[in-house]
Amino acid sequence: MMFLLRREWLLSWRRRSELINPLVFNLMVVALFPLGITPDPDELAVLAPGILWVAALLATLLSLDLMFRYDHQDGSLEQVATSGTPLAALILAKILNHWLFTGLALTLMSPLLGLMLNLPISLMPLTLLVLALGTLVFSTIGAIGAALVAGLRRSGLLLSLLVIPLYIPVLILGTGSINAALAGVSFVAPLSALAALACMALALAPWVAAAALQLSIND
Amino acid sequence: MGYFDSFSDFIRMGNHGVFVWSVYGITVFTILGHWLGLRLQKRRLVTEMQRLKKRGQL
Amino acid sequence: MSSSARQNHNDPVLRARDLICERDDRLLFRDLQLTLTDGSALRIAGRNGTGKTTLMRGLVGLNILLEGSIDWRQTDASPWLYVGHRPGISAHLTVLENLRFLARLRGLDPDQAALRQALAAVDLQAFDDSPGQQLSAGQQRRVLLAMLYLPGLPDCWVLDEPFTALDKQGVLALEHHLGAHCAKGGSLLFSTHHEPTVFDYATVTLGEHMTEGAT
Amino acid sequence: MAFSMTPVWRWFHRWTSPPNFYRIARPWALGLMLVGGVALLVAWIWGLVFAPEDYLQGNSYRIIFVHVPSASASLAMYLSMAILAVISLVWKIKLADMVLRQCIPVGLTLTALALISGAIWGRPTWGVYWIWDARLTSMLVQLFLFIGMWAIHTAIEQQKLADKATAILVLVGFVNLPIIKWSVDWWNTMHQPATIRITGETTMVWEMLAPLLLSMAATYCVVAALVLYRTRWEILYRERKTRWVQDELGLRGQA
Repeated sequence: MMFLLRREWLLSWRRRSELINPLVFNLMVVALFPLGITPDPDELAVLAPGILWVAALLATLLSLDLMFRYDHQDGSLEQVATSGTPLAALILAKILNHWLFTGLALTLMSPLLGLMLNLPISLMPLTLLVLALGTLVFSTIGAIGAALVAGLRRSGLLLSLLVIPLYIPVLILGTGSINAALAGVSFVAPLSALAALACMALALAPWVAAAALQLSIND
Repeated sequence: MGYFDSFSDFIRMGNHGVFVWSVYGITVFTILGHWLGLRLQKRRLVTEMQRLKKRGQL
Repeated sequence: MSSSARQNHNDPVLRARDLICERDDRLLFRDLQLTLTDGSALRIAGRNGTGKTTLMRGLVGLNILLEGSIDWRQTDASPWLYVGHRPGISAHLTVLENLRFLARLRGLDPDQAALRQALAAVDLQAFDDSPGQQLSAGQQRRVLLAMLYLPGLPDCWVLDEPFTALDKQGVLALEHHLGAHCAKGGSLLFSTHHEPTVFDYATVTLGEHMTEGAT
Repeated sequence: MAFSMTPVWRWFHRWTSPPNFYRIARPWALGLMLVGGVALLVAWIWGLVFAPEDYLQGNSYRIIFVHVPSASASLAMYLSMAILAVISLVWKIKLADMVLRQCIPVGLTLTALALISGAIWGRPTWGVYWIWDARLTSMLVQLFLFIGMWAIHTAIEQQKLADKATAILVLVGFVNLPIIKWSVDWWNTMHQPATIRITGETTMVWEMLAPLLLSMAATYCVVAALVLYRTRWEILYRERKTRWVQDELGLRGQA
């Protein structure tokens, strides 16, 4: 397992210029909301959790397409599939790596974006925690979608269609926790539900994605 | 007739006629659409197969 | 290695019965029977488009369009080693990193010397620290073939057109290597357009009965 | 598998063979369509003409005889699709793939119908066509899921791969559906919408309930018939290169 993780990490590191794109995209999407809705700080503070989440969701979607793309094209995937190393192990490594380079990076950006949206500073720790959990679920569930479309050519839009409905609970629980804190009520319920969702997704998704990937290798 | 006093009452449905009737209209239209769509697809398949047959590709 | 252990089971490495493959509404082959025993080589022949690649991919579980009963002899690890058309070489890893990854996938952990030796066998020793993207398609394929020179590999090799990326000398060297593999009791399933001369093999030709049926 | 040798299995295999199913599905489809059609007509006339007016919503509540049956049938459709997906992935029955493929447009239609009828119903009840009510929102997500299935089946060219990928997606969606429903409900209570539920929990009088139950039963029949009709078409299409289909389409006598 460690050698799979190390390989993914090395590959992502050497392609890091590509991985900047979702982060820049995230910043740009967040900038659109004040322009499109209102620059009023008070109103923005109310909208901030939702904006942060929607932007992170879209940025994740953008980066998902590359999860298996290179390995599928160059034949690494079929070498893994015929090697005796379970595909699910590779997928788990890819999920963790994707989260590290996309989810975690988006999470670390969020306080800065939160400031731009007038999100109270006292809420930043919670925002970081919830986004870190939520983006982990994004990467995990996204792996299933990415595995399903790995063999297709123009797959970006299709991937979004498949994955967005599955992301809705994460969006609801994620914004819900921050909104609850913003309103001064307990955020324990949505936060623990989100954590449960993350555990479930991490336990199941690699196997499902492996089944999907086994199909995508066919050609 | 039935619950209503007159036929025009029945059609008007107490000012809700437009909503009620459009829903029922859409439903009937949908069921018919499925049925017609299938017939059309089948006919298209037959003509396509006949063309293949003529070219001896079947 | 375990040549005595190998003699213990007389059942073949692979027994495939009643294979059938349909693709895009076209029947590629049917009622195909294959048996591969220890120490033997089997060549899949046939013109382009007769389903050689589909057959080999299907046998190693990469193509669900292949139907029929496929029984590999039970082993602890994956019983085969597959070399397909795609090189399996990541553009952003060096040749050495790629080769080590291919080995690690199979539970092997060859040392630096073994890796360099394998690269030397396919004449790529000078490229060990080049990233995969700087290699030509043929060179990438040869990195994958270098895997065949690592110690501790599975007994059955499934090689789809292994000779394509090689020059005359390379072809001859690989033929000798494959012959030695079979002589040691390994088995080999491969497809080529040319006919190897160095070792003995049986041939299954795809597509023959199909053309008879059509004309 | 030892099970694959049993007579039951062999019988099942023969029964689900496409030509056989094509043959036996016809009377079933016809019968269900007739029974369902007549029952739906009766239920509608009953609901539209004879059922009393709702004291709160007036006559607009009569949309319930379309909205609730289609919403409930769309959920039932999802459940049956999940079962079909398991059959397809575990037992590799070809027929399950064909039925599953044709369940998609029917389920999509039902969900859309539930949404549209809900929205139209919303206008006289809430004064607006759309409210982010928990049920409507879940229904909308369900529509997205159906669209996803349809999209992936269309995008993958190899039939068999498309079937399997769709089955996987159906199962993933099915596992997610309760989570989606729960989270949307939670979200809805948190934002405390000032609405009357269009299909409230208030106990219905018998004169309304009876036509509603009849319309639901009738809708299930019609939907089953539609799926059977569509499956027959799918069988024809997929087996178009075979002799029996060409006989069926009357193509072999001509040449």
